[in-house]
Amino acid sequence: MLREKYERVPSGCAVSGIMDRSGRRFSGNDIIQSIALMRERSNGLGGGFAAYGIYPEYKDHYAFHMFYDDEQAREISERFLNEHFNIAEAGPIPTKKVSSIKNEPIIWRYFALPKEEKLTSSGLLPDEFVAQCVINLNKKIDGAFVVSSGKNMGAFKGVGYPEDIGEFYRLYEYEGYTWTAHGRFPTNTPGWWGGAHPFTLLDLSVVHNGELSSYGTNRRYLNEFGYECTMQTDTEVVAYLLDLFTRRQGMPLEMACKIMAPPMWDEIERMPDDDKALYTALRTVYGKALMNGPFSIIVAFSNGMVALNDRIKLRPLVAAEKGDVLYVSSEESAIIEICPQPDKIWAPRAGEPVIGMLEEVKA
Amino acid sequence: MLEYVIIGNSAAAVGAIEGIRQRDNTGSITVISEEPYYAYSRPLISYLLAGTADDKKMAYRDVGFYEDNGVSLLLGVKAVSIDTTSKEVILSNGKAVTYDKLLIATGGKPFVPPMKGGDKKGIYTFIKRDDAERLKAVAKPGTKAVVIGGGLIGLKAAEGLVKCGVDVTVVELADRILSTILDEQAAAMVQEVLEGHNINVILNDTVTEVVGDNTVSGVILKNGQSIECDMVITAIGVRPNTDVAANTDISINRGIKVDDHMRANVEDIYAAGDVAEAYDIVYEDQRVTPIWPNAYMQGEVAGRNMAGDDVVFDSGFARNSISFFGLPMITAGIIKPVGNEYEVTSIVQPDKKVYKKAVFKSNRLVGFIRLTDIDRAGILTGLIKEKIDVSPFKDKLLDEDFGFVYMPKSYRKEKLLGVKRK
Amino acid sequence: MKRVYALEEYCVGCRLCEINCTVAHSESKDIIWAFKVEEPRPLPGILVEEVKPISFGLQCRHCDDAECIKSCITGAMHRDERGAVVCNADKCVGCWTCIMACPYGTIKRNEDKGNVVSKCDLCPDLPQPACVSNCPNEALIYVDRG
Amino acid sequence: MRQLPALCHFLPYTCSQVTNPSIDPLREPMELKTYLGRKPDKLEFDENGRLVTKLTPQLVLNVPIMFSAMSFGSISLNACESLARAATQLGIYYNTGEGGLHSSLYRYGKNTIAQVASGRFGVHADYLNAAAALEIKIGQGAKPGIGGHLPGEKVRAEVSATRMIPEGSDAISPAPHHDIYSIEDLRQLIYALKEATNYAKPVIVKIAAVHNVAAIASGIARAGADIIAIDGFRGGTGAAPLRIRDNVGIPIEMAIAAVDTRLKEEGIRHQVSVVAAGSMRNSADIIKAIALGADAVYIATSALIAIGCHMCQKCNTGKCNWGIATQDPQLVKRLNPNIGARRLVNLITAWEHEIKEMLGGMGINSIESLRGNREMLRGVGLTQKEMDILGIKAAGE
Repeated sequence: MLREKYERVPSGCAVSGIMDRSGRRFSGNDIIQSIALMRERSNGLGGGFAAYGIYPEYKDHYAFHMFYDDEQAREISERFLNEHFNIAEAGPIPTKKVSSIKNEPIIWRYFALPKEEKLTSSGLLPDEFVAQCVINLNKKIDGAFVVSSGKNMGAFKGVGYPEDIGEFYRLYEYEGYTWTAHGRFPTNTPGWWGGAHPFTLLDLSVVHNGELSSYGTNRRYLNEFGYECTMQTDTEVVAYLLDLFTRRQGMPLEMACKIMAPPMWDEIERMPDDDKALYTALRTVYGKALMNGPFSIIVAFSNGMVALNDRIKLRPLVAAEKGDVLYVSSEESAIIEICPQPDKIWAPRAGEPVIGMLEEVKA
Repeated sequence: MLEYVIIGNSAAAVGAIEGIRQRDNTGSITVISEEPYYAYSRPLISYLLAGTADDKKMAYRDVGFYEDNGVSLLLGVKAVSIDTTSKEVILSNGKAVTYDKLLIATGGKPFVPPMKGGDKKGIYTFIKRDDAERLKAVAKPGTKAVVIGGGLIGLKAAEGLVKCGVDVTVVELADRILSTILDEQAAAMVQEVLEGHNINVILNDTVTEVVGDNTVSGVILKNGQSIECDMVITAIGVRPNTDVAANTDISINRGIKVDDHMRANVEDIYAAGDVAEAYDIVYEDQRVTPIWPNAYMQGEVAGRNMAGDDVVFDSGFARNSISFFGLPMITAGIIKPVGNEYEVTSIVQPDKKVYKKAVFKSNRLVGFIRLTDIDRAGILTGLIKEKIDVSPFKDKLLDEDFGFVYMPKSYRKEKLLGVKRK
Repeated sequence: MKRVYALEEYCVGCRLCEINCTVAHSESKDIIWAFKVEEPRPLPGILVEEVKPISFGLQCRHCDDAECIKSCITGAMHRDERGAVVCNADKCVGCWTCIMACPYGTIKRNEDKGNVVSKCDLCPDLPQPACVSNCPNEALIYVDRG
Repeated sequence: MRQLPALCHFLPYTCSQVTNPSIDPLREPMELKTYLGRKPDKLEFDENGRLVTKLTPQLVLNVPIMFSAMSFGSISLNACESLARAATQLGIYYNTGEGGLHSSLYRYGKNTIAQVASGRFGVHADYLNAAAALEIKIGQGAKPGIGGHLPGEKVRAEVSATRMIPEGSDAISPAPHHDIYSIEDLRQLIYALKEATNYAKPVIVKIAAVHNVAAIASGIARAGADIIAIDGFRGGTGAAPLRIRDNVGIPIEMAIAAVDTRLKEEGIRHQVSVVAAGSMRNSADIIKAIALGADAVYIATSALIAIGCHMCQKCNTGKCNWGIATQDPQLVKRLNPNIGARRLVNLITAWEHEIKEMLGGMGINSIESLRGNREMLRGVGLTQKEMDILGIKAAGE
């Protein structure tokens, strides 16, 4: 498996996301159709999907999606997994031969729970334990890559146009309540399977159109809190920042978004005193977590989805609602393609997050 | 609407008109003047005589002055008396002008001493424009003149006559010329200049007799000496012209006595200029100070007070700026003090005709003489007027570069920066 | 009314104010011509007092209660429509009574110009007086302090 | 060593091309506002999402540039006032140096950093409380390891009164603080100053950039300093002993990179602010210092040049022609603080514009995103080791 040589791969992209806030599950057809429409925004060097609610039978297990360069990497990784986890089920992820998809790695899936004694001796909470294991796997085992590791969700990605990747993974056979997708347009690398979006950490997945010019700053900031950025792509800092703020620091999601895409100082200047104090504090304390440069991102997690634009809207982002279903996408057409008459459709303002929260998961 | 009446039409009168109009733009102003002229610069009559001033230069104010200020002029008419009860001014033509506020600004009149032959033709005074015109008509090159009195007027006449080509002798009773404004040292230096221009100066003497048939042909001095001449100019002095107030209840000493608001002792009557006897801040006494700036300033104060203002005249003291044959001099206040309470410093540079003298009393400047080097002399005038304690810079006062730089910073800032002293 | 004030704290005594005043009042408005060719050369309306380390420029204060105007025997000294105290050279006879009267010592004799006084006229044709515009250390300011 | 070219010359910075648009500072907001001071690890909110955490006092800078310490005594009151006024107008700070605060400058207190150095000249409660922040000077880039010396002839009445020393006496600042012989002593002084000012002002500790600067900085952070100022080799002064000026200290770029990395590795970088000083000659130097990890920079020589300094290097003689490094009243008045302040404002405003241009070029619209952003720099002509310390890649990588 090729790792990209360069950090922070500059790329143009398409993103799309669909969520049924009532928890109703639906097949991957819609998301494939939506992202396929934006073929012009990709160049065949990367595509991927994140799907939530797809493993109801193993909803309490951590679902590891893995890429292996070779059998040796698989053996070493499985040894590691077995050492730390009780694995309920393991096996290759079903795929379908698609002519345009080449050089695929060995793709496996494991449903696992941390071993009690390992958890106890580590002194970590299960999520943190899993997160550490993922970071270790990625960092230490050559030729192995954790594609996703959350519960009741999974990421499916690779090198190719997203609709081909969707077909390759047979996503029409899955049903989930949240789907996100990404079509990639890297400019100076061949693309590699691990480098495709979504990027994930535990149940958190990120698809990202854009480029973070603040990557170096964000990365060093995350470093201080133990996050190692190994993926050679700026997208991972989005996941880590969200993880740091929402999971580890217990901050409301909106607040985390306001850290990543805060209002301008002159806007803060005009706010009422309470807000002014709040935003001043946010920017003062979390300045290095501000994400600069153009981006539209869709972050999904077990019970919600957030779409966020950079502070001056250098990348497109459109949102729509129809009933319980929330749509976000790079382009309006990609929504209309699957939902011709939405109740409401709008272009979120720069820095204004679009947040969908799950009411309940329906079986 | 008040009726203002002003008797006289020179500096004090113009000052009064301008003073009244600072406050009152509606009251009527009537000016009564014996002389048939608009206000002219009286000190310029010597220039007129010498031919260096024309009508334009003589005019003290622009042509439109009276009209612009709404002044009715009664020219060529003499005010002969005042009825202070009915508030009327009686004119020489028999008419009367009523007033609500009256200013007497009649100035001075020449003092002509009684002398033998004093009724002959060819004896002149030198106070008014007409005097100068008359004199100019006879002052032909080659004629001879005797000027009685070596004061400001006498010497100015002498200078004018010399410039007309007249051969001039000045006879002065005192031991020096310009005795009211110069001390011996300065007078000697000025005399030298006069003599350099062929003015014959005789001191400690006076004319006892004017000789000739109908017309002057010479004079005889007290010491017996005879001097041939074609004209005699009497310039012994000027006295306040208080005639109009005579036989009224207006109180007169040397001049009309006024308080610090230029008010006479009779209600609604004011006096200003050479006719008034006002407070002198240097001598700290009532004095007649017949100088032009005083006349204007007194007139202005009187005018403002007549119009209802409440201002005091607090800058009365003698000061003169005059030149003879290009030798300028400025003097002020007490220039030849008598008494132990005074302190004097002086600088003499005979070759440059420079003489500087300062007179102090209790660390205040009370007088000075500046000969030739008159530049910035006004600073000293200001120090006198403002009664500044000069002790911090007393020793620098006569220096060539004396200025505010030597004065205390706080005073300097107040004066130069408009910063008010706390 | 706007007047020129000197900040002695910043005056270095370079006298460029005097030079530039002369140039501004010259025919040519050119420094070389004004000083080398033109006759008579205008006198500067500003003068610099200096006893190190103190120095400052000083010119007519254009007093509200101007002693020079009141004292002038010919009416040459007057206040113009701007409020500036100026001398009408046609009427001035050079009696120097204004020099006697000016408590700031800012009026000069101009013997080159037929014995008339020379003083600051606040540069009526310039946006601000030339001394102020050309003071290299901004030690002269042109402001309204009443 | 003095002749070594500045390290900045080997550090080109990058800019955006196609994939990431550069931002036009003439059209888009470009934010340089900077908060210096101690930051908590995280903000706490109550159940209603309201902010609970109260921030410790911060310095707020409109531009991440401050005027470094220059004492009244070493420079004239007019120079001090130029700095003070400019800082006030610009919304930044100037530093008193070890000269106390002249009574006429108290009104600029909210833009003043009051220095406490080894001589303690002019230090008293009013002085400390007048300022916005306090700075303990341990070392100075121009002359690390040694003290200071203000010649007696510069100690005239005003200097004497401000420094609280006799007129005409030499003002000798000892090499060490005689009450700081260890890091724990420093901690005591930091807290003594905080006590004296009721914990209302951030405390800066300034050190020279020396070989083990990273470890020292870490100690200072842990000793309670809110801001660490690091003054590099080439820091200017016309009055430093030659051999020391030319041979002691390390380049500020290396020092800042090392300190930033060390504090990051210890997980405390986000808690303290780091100010880089010494040889910030233009706005690009500032961009590079910030990309290497500084929160803000101190400038001094460039500020003095703006107000007229010609670098004749004769500050110690007290005969500065430009009215800057002198107390001779005839010379002092040559510097009109109105002009001085205006020129400083011009300098910083111009640099501000340049910084915004450069940031925009990088596709960044907020200076926060440049802090420690080593991706923005590449090395040319540097050894691998040097590049490792700087945390940068070689050009072309």
